[in-house]
Amino acid sequence: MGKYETPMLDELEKGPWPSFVTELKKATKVSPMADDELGQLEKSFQTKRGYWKHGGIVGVLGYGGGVIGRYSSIPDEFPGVAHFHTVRINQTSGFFYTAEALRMICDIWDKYGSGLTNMHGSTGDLVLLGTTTENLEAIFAEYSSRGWDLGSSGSAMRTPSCCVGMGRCEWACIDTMDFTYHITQHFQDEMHRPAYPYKFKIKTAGCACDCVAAIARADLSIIGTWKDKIRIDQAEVKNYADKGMDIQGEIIDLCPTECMVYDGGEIKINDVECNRCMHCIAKMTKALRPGLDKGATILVGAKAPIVVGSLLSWVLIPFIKMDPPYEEITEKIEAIIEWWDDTAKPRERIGELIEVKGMRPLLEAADIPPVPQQVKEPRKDPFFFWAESDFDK
Amino acid sequence: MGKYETPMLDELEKGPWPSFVTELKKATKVSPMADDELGQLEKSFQTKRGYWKHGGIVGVLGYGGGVIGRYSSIPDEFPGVAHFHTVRINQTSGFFYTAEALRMICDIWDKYGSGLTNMHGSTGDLVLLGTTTENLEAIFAEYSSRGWDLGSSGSAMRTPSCCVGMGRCEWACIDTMDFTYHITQHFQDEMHRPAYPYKFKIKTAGCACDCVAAIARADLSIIGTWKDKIRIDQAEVKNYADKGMDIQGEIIDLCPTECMVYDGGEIKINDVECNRCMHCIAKMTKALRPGLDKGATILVGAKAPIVVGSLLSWVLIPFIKMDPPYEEITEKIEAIIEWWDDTAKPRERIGELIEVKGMRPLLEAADIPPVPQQVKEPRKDPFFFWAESDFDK
Amino acid sequence: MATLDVEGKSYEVDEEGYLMDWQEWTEGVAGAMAKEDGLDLSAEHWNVIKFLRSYFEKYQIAPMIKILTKELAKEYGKEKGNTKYLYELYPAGPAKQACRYAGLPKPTGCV
Amino acid sequence: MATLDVEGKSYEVDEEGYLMDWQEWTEGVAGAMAKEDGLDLSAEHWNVIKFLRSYFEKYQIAPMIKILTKELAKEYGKEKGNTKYLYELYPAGPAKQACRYAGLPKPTGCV
Amino acid sequence: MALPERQTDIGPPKYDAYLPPVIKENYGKWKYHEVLTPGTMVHVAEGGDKIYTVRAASPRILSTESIREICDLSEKYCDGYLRFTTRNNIEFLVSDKGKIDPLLAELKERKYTVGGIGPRISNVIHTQGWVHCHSACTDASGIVKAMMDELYEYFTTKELPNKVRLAVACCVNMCGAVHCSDIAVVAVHRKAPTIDDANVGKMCEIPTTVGSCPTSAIRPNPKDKTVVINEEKCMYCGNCFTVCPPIDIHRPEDDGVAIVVGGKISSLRTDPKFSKLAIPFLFNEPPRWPKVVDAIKNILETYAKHARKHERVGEWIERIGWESFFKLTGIEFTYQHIDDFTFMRDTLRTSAAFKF
Amino acid sequence: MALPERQTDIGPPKYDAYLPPVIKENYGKWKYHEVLTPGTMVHVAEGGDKIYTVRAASPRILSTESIREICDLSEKYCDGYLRFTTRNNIEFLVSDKGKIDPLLAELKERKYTVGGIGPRISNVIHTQGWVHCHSACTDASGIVKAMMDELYEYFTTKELPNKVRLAVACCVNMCGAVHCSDIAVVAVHRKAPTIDDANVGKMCEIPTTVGSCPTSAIRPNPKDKTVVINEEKCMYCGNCFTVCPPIDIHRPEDDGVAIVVGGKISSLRTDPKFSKLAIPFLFNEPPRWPKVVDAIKNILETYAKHARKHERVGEWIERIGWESFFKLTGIEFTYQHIDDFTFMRDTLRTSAAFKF
Ligand code: SRM
Ligand code: SRM
Ligand code: SRM
Ligand code: SRM
Ligand code: SF4
Ligand code: SF4
Ligand code: SF4
Ligand code: SF4
Ligand code: SF4
Ligand code: SF4
Ligand code: SF4
Ligand code: SF4
Repeated sequence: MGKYETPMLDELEKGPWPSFVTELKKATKVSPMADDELGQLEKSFQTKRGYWKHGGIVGVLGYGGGVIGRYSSIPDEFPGVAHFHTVRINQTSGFFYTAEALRMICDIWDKYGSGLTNMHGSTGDLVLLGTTTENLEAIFAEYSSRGWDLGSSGSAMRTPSCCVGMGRCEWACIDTMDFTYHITQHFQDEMHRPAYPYKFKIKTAGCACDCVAAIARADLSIIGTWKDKIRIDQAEVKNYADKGMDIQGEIIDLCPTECMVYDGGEIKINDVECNRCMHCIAKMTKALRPGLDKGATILVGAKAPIVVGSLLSWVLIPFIKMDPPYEEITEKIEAIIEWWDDTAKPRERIGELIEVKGMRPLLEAADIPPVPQQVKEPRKDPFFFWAESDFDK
Repeated sequence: MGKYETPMLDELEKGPWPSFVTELKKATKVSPMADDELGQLEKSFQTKRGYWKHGGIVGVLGYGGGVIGRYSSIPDEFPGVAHFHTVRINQTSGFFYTAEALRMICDIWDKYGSGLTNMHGSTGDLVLLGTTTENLEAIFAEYSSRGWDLGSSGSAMRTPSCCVGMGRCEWACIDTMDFTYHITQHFQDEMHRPAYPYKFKIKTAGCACDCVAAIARADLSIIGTWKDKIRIDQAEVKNYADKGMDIQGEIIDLCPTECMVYDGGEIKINDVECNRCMHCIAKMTKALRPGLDKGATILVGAKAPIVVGSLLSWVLIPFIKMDPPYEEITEKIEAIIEWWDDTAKPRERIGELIEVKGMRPLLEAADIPPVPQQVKEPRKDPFFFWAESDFDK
Repeated sequence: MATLDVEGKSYEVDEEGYLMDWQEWTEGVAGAMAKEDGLDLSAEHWNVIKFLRSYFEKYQIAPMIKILTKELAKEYGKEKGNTKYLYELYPAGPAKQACRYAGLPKPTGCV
Repeated sequence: MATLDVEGKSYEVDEEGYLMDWQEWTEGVAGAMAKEDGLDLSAEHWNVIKFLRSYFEKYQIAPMIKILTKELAKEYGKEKGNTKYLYELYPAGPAKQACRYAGLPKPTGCV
Repeated sequence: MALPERQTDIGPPKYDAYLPPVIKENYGKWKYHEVLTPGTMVHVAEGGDKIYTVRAASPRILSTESIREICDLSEKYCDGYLRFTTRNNIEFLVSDKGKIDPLLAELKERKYTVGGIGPRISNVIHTQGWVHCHSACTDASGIVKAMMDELYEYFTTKELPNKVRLAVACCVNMCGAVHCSDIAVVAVHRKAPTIDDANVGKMCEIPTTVGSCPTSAIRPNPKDKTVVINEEKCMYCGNCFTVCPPIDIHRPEDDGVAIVVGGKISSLRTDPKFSKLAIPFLFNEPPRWPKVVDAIKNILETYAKHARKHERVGEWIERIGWESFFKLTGIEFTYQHIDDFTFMRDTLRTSAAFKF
Repeated sequence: MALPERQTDIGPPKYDAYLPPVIKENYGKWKYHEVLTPGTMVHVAEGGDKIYTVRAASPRILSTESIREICDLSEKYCDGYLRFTTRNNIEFLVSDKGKIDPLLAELKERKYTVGGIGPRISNVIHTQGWVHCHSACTDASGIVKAMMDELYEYFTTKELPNKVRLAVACCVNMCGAVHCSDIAVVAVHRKAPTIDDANVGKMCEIPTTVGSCPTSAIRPNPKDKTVVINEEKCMYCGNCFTVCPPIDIHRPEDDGVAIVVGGKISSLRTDPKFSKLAIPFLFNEPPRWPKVVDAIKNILETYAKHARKHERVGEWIERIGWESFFKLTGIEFTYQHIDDFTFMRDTLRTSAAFKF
């Protein structure tokens, strides 16, 4: 038994699903902080409330973010978590690691922290869970000297994140991992020294499956796609049929644009009508593949519900090429952020700002033409603005 | 040629569609007002702007509405339309007339007015177009003594209106004409003596075809429907097939709930899944008929775009019986209006008020339970209110 | 422009007799307008006019009819808190007569 | 509750050294906090503190960093209008050091 | 001449006095109907009785002379019974089958336009325009006449995939069903109103004026007893003009009309839909508004060509996507199309799936 | 002990150092994949090279001890290569086919949970909860553990019509993808916050606090240097609490969770969708939240029973209609379900067509 009795938490060691309680207990071997974390958590379970204070402002010299200050509101009862800050380590693109790298990360963490981690945080960071203020500089020195930097927090560019993409996926239309590496490097200053009106997140998915939830969880969502035709391997179509797939029912009938036909032998696609939703490709991966003229759709604005309800990102640029050195896309992103940075009120995300200002000022600032692809449908009311410039045309 | 030259309007006497200009010219035989109306209109066509002042406040004693005051802004140029008020005569339910009645209406109008009418106004009234203030009392006395009353205007119950319904339509699930007569009589005081925060319109359609645009143009929209099963005459189904109708493509495939099957012989409907959209019935009128347990759906809130964009009516009561003497429905309508009347700001329509207050206060005031039929989908954000009364449950 | 002459002073009114400037109103204006309509202004008439006037001065808008009737009910008894009573006093209606006598701007829209 | 002692007076501060009541602030408080951090407050440091303080007193909110940098650029030259300069002055960052020295409420949320 | 004695609050006459006997007898007992020609249909009652309807177009503005002519016709062929439709057409209610052809013949002779029944264009819902409304920023009757001359055959003969409901509103008050029409015209301004400051304080309810603005562009200026409009925020709806006469929104040289499409009222197959913006602006060009007429015809014929049977305009567009609508019609997409008002959040595209 | 020299702004290490050789060689050249079992799949490159993936569940909170164990396994079977997924699963990247079975065997022995690939439940996106966040109004890890114990087989073996993405957020800040999940839990308060007036003026930015309220329920009280909350307007979001520590929203006896359903992120077939409210409130019942778990299981199994192949939860519900969803699941419909916030206008039903 640990330092505290934890009957309720113990209950959660039962059952087949891996138990976070077991992890907490394992960590007690590394650090007494984990004991107090367990104890305080048990108390939360008993009383149905948390015992943490509002986030603190702690960090490392020269950076304005990357560490979340956390203090127990009952430190006398649980002194081990009086300070219990988290350190956000910038994960690798695609969350790829070697055993060696992870062990190094563990070694340092055991030395200075609770022995607990989140692999990974929702934004993408490798989160080290629980340390004290005095250890922060050491932790940073140890990691950074070994090539690992802090992720982000505060009103800053947040740690960009992406799906596995070309690393292990046949549908990746863009190199999500490389681009994420590029953009992370590009925005180092903006990540580490918060100077934006509020947080700004970039997530990059290789295709419309959106395996990194870019469209729902990033202010700037990049989603790979193609402009030309779906590649079809008719022999494989036949194979699927032979194996008993109901191609008509599972594929053709579910195509949202009704642009496919199947005559029992071959699949034909009217690519002009295809909206590249990925359904047919995803369900017939051997037979159908994205086209070859690849690039990405850029969307903006997703966020969680506070203040005026959740937003999904809105299409801004229907198609843009995404080849290294990523000049055009980087410029566009900068223009988008600059407009937001110059215009937003404090704590106003870009999606909220667009709701206030409309799309036009952003389109103009980033030099993006209005196109029907940006809307599900045109406006309904007969109220709309005219600029003097519209009259010249 | 008339009193004025009207080259532009004359242009609109050409072409096959019946010409309103011809009507204006015909009316000049009745009244010199029509001459000036023509002249002023020609000027509008020339200069691309109207020449009417803001609506005036004219009327008949004891009534606060029913007449729209209208004055020319250039009376010196067109003295015949210095006053050019319209009189709203409450139309019959379903717009049924006899030649005798219409002639009577014309006779009186020729005596006191311009000889011009709108058959009918958008709200439903029989609109008499153009008279002077001094004639109003006489006009009212003439019509009312013959059994015809004024319609409505101002912040009042507006002239209710309906589709032809049981008068000449096999799909009428409710007696739109009789109910409209009933409700018009019921609200005589509220129609003639404006005392509401703003206008309130009631329109009644016999089925989901909504041939009176109730759902788009009435604060309270009543739409007939049924609760039981669609009646099917399989022999007629066969007839349609024999005559070459593509039943699968035109009916089954377009059924929005996919609740129909056709085996080449008979149509079967899974009525629990049917949303009573009327498509199959409308397109196979001989074979399919609404069920027998009939009543109506009550919706509220439709209006034109000012101030915050157009609204379509929202479902309030999914099903209510609509049999004479219409007690329950009349009570509900009164409760709905009472809530609005008590709560709204000036110039606030009921749809706008609901947008501000939410549906709950109205549901509570009118004693209507919350049901899924009231929404297309439940709320998206996690922000919602609780009343003390909810906690008791 | 039409005018209304009251005690030697002449007031601009529109084609329907509404004052062109609500600020110019005097009790005499109300009296003169009523006279034109052949109406004798009783104390009950004045109650309505005064309420309209004071409400407008306070809020710069005309009260909704229901506010007017509620006020009448409160001040002078329930039987006076309805449109029927108002139309008895002002047969041409509160907008056309009472507001006009009270010098309020002509109600717009919503016809 | 932790305290900060300045010139004989003791100020309540939270676990991170932020004043518990921004109204109690004095220049001495800033000096004492800086001393704890081993920082010598130069005129340039004071420029930042004073701007923060006056902005807060005017608007009751801390300025966004970009407002602060714009102000610095305007007042003291373009080369000082950036975060780099701010972090040179306050290595632990404007939120953690400058706002704290200026006695502003601890920034919340958004971490 | 003494006036007859007035009555109040009697309401309209009861409808049943105006129903032809066959309708009275079969009221609520109709079994089915058949469309016989684009302008005639028959309704058959449970018991087999029939009522024939002959529908003729009306310009809605009718002179008493024309109404009398219609009365004459109805007496000659329908025992004096007739009705109007909710779209302002005239319906002759013929009980005697044998009278249909003679009626049609006389209608033809007298140049009536018969049609509008079934999957085609019917009459155009429209409003007062310059004929009677102070708010009008175009003439409704004029546009209707110009467009129906051009679309005439779609009323009288040609078939479309389904009904196509047209409407014209002469200002954004939209006294028609423009906001839910298949194709509709709505007149719009493009410049902020001007204010006659001297009169605002005298003639307007200032709080009402301030509150009338959908975009909060108006604020009071108590010093000068007037209001001030922030032109940046104004989107020219004219509501301030409606409530405050010294505010003027009319600017003939900048006014015109917008064209909206894809609305629907019935619940058949798909939910009722609002109309959406197709063309943000075309100048007023009386008397025949050629650009407006062309634009409508283009949209209508593109629909006729591409839609499937029973598809309404809005259903067709939703199936193919608005991207395709703009492509097929060749209409330019502009900043104005992108919603920045109450439906913005839900109409911006939140999906990676769309057509190029 | 001297610390090594710190570096700044170096960013993360470049990913390519961590890619197994077969991935490096075939980077961007994958041709197709096959799901072999619920926990294994193979990706095949253009040239025929293969990489096998074995996916194991993780509680996301991992001790360094467990990470070391995972490292050991990856060295033993994958040359030390591994990755995590965007849903926090562990993926062993096996280059040598022969090592799959031994790896699976050892995973089994060590009680790892293998699965989550293909049309089934994968790991649950969740947030800090009482483990680390001051804002938490439930414990995320606790609920996840309780529900996944119950839904275990839907991760390891059972197939569903399509992927079902679960999420848990411990407050309405929603640091997960709750707002677009097939089925998700979000913790909510039900009473307005209390204010420690004495400290607001000292510790808070009052304009920020006033501005933080989505419903404008907060107004300043300058006299007492604090703010006042209009409880009628408050819907308990806690945003004021986030920006102003002396405001407290926690009320253990009234707090709990809501369940939302039908969200979706991918653009396949249908647009991404927001989750919608299914159950407005269930009390916190640690340690196993039985009512929450039952409710989720009920929704999941109703979906499993009625949905068609490839239909996501939201697609299924949209096909059958929300009326049917409430009927089939037996969930009660309440006032809370009716939107009165930003999407109200578009989510109230504007059609006569619906199911009873
Ligand atoms: C750690 C993490 C949750 C997790 O368990 O994974 C997290 C934790 C917190 N988030 Fe978050 N957010 C985390 C990802 C997110 C996401 C998801 C994402 O980034 O993909 C969102 C939703 C997307 C978005 O950005 O809108 C998210 C939306 C919020 C919000 C609401 C922001 C908004 O604009 O609505 C807040 C509130 C705030 O900023 O004040 C917030 C605030 C917080 C705070 C700082 C609470 C606070 O108000 O002080 C939490 C600190 C918890 C703690 O003590 O550890 N967190 N937060 C995630 C970051 C880890 C990482 O760096 O990888
Ligand atoms: C005559 C008529 C148009 C027609 O040509 O048929 C009409 C004419 C006017 N309408 Fe209307 N409305 C007429 C039906 C409608 C309808 C349609 C309906 O009732 O089905 C609507 C849209 C539905 C609705 O109520 O929202 C309509 C929405 C408006 C509005 C906008 C109201 C709103 O809440 O957004 C106004 C503006 C106002 O009330 O100030 C308005 C105002 C007006 C005014 C009074 C203009 C004004 O501001 O003073 C127009 C007087 C024109 C004139 O001088 O003759 N009219 N008005 C219709 C009434 C005839 C009748 O009684 O049968
Ligand atoms: C006469 C009239 C009712 C009245 O009380 O006056 C009427 C009468 C009939 N309508 Fe209608 N509708 C009438 C206005 C409407 C309206 C209102 C409007 O247009 O403003 C609508 C809603 C339009 C919309 O959805 O935007 C309307 C939507 C329908 C529909 C639904 C069509 C659809 O597929 O969406 C049907 C069913 C059909 O056509 O198959 C229908 C069917 C019918 C039937 C067949 C009903 C019947 O069995 O008698 C009648 C003859 C149809 C025809 O004209 O083709 N009626 N009908 C109206 C004639 C207007 C006119 O002069 O053209
Ligand atoms: C490994 C991972 C990417 C990564 O960088 O980590 C991944 C990998 C794959 N996804 Fe994914 N998806 C991953 C998260 C997601 C997410 C994000 C999320 O869940 O938060 C989504 C969006 C979910 C949503 O729509 O709500 C996602 C929606 C899809 C879909 C779309 C399914 C649909 O029909 O809507 C597919 C296609 C399919 O399954 O047919 C897909 C297909 C795939 C394929 C088959 C792609 C491929 O060819 O390699 C991969 C294996 C599928 C599998 O797990 O069944 N992946 N996938 C993520 C695994 C998470 C996990 O541990 O389970
Ligand atoms: S988003 Fe597309 S490219 Fe990326 S992992 Fe998922 S399926 Fe592959
Ligand atoms: S990607 Fe989607 S739209 Fe395109 S053919 Fe495949 S299923 Fe159809
Ligand atoms: S609404 Fe229905 S009942 Fe009324 S006329 Fe139209 S089809 Fe007939
Ligand atoms: S009424 Fe509509 S939903 Fe019902 S069976 Fe017919 S087509 Fe289907
Ligand atoms: S739409 Fe506008 S201009 Fe036309 S009648 Fe109605 S209020 Fe007048
Ligand atoms: S025209 Fe409309 S938007 Fe412009 S100021 Fe007037 S009310 Fe406001
Ligand atoms: S969802 Fe709320 S409680 Fe949970 S981690 Fe995020 S901010 Fe904290
Ligand atoms: S909890 Fe939310 S809604 Fe309530 S007062 Fe605070 S910010 Fe406003």
